[in-house]
Amino acid sequence: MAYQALYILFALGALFGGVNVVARRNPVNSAIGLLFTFICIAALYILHGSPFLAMIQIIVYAGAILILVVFTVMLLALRDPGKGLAKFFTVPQKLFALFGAALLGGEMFYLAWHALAGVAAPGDADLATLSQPATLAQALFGKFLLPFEVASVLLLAAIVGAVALTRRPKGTAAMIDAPHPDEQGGPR
Amino acid sequence: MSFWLALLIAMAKLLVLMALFLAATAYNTLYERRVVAPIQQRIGPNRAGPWGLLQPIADAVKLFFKEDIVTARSEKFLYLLAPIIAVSCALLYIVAVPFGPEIPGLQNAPSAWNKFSMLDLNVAVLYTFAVSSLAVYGVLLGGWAGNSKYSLLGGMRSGAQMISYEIAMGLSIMPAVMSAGSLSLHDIVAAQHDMWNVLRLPWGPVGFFIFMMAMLAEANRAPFDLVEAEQELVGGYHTEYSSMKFGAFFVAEYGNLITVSALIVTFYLGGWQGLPFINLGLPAWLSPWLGLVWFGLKTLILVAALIWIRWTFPRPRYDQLMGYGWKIFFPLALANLFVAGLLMYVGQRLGIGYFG
Amino acid sequence: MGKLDKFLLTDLFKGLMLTLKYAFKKPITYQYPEVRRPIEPRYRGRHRLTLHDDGSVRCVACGLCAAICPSQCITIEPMEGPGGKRMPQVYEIEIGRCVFCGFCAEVCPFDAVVLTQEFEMATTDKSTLLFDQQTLREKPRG
Amino acid sequence: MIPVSLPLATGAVLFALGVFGVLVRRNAIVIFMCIELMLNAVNLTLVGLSSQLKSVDGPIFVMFVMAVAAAEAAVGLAIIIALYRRKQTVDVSHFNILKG
Repeated sequence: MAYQALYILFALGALFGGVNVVARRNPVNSAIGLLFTFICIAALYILHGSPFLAMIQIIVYAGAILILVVFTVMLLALRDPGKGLAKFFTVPQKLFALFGAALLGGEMFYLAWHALAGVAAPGDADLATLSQPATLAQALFGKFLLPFEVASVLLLAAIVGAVALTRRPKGTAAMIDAPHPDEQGGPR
Repeated sequence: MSFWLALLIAMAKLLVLMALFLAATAYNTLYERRVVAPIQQRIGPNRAGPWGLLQPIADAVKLFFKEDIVTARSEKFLYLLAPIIAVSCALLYIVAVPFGPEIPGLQNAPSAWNKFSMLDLNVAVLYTFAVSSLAVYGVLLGGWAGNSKYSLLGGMRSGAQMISYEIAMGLSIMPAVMSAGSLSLHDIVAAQHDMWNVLRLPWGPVGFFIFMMAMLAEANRAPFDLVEAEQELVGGYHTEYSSMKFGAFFVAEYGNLITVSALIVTFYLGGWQGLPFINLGLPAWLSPWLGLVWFGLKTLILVAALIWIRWTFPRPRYDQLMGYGWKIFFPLALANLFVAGLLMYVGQRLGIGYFG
Repeated sequence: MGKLDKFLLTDLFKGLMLTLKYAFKKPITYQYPEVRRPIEPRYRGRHRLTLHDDGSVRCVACGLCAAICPSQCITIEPMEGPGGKRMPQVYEIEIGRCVFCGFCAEVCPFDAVVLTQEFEMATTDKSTLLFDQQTLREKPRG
Repeated sequence: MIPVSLPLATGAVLFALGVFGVLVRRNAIVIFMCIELMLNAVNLTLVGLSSQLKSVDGPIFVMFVMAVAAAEAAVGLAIIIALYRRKQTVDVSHFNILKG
């Protein structure tokens, strides 16, 4: 029971962070909301008996991906977007998006709550050993060795791609520092 | 053992650990100043109390009574959040460090709880990574929220630096993890009972060196303290902070210095194990307490060594710093990991325990 | 520097050894209030008005010191003392502006103002930095 | 024991939030963060289901999702920086022609 209460607490925390991501005008505030979500989800992983995944979650998502995002926001020196909530699209578009998202979410929520609740566990592994890093490692380097290697190739391709995309040709000035063409107000 | 008893033990351990850690952090500032003074042929602070022992308290009082400035047009929430993240990451960092073997009298407790550390986590290595990657946010946000270009530059530099050196750090401790066959820090220390990892040629010294450099960069210590390069960036990411918010960054920095030394000791210098090859012939009941003494002694010496390094070397240029990280430490750590793995495999095949 | 030196980072260890060597040298610090460094004989510190044997000031308020003072921190107002002697009614030195050049003592025909070797004039109250005749008559500490 | 509905429901709501953000926001970086939110929702669903089904495949799949997310972050943010260089903005409503 205590576990469930904790679970609901952290789930609500994750949702709160998610709302902040969507609603805050300033991207840095969104990023902090996302950080909160990541940490809450890591806590949920721990409650699921998988501290290994929780740590990986924080290292990869919070420590690498989100840092990159925050870095990009700061690097781009965006004009001060102001505080408070974001400017959305026009009202009909907004309502349409809200309707669509609510429909999707509701549908999935319904499925989650009713259809799958009674699925029995076939159980090919013990839950206590599931949480061990050794179990995960044996699966990762045994059954899933090929996908693992493919993932490493994917990461290599991503590195090369990122370098190729952001590299500026020799001799070009740092355009990134130029002021915005519409507004001559300097970068923040 | 009931849930509540375990909780009680955990709370008691946490209380003792936090109190000791904060006291050690406060006195670490004095320690640094007293260690650096002879290097510069000075005496160091010796006025507040006998041998200057009350100096940290005097510093804290001074910081408390300073004016708390919030810069104009700064993001108030993040401005407040950054020192909180910094100091709480410093406190979270020490939690996984093993200070000694089993606590006498708690043999019947679950194995995660009966040791001289907060918790014998089975993913403690990853935990330290996770906390150190969260600590970047304190610096990055502190630099950004102050609405000042110098602190922003300091924060950006530290972000890039910490991410870059995290890779070399992770790869350089992997041989130690492989040799112990576990991600638990207690197991890593226990695997060094006959031989410290640093003595395991060839991978030990190399890994130790890379890990120490990476940890210096992670903790933003000189010579890798470009984050707060006074000559270029004023005070770095905490330029715009004053009073106890600055104090929080300060506590985080000196707490991290202790934790970093403790982690280096844990991974490469045998943790709470005594000297290898030498049996002092002390009674067995003393060994848990002796473990604490060994650990404290090693950490103290290593902190002094890091201070010594800080006050000896000049700072590298920023591009040189990133160059070291990516072009020297990262490939070297990777090669070291490969060599260590190969030697361990061969050693296991031939029945040689030397390589781990 | 050879390749081996570069590989083994010899220079770094040389640097560490140097700082370690200094760590065991005697500190050069003076523990100031208890131990004072010797003051040079011609050190110029706080002013003092010298006195005749009967306790009156030697100063005749000629104003030469006020005239030569580069920072114009000396104020003198003359008066007629007992026996028609010229003596200063007001003799003030704004010590916060004084540059301790010693011209006043140099120019004084009667050696009435001299610079002592006292240098501890720090205060938390700015108004005490205006030294009047009474203060200037006092013998310096130490 | 945590009922499987809880992670699935949380994942569903988080996913819907992410979708809403992608549809509604105009800042490319925020859209990127919303995508990460959706990925996390999927990860949570995978972990919840695998702890219900007592299978190790879920966490493994989560790791692959993380690897893909890391690759996506590198390339995606590089694209955003390249676009910013060309247009001096990260507002996606300005990126409405295929020709750079």
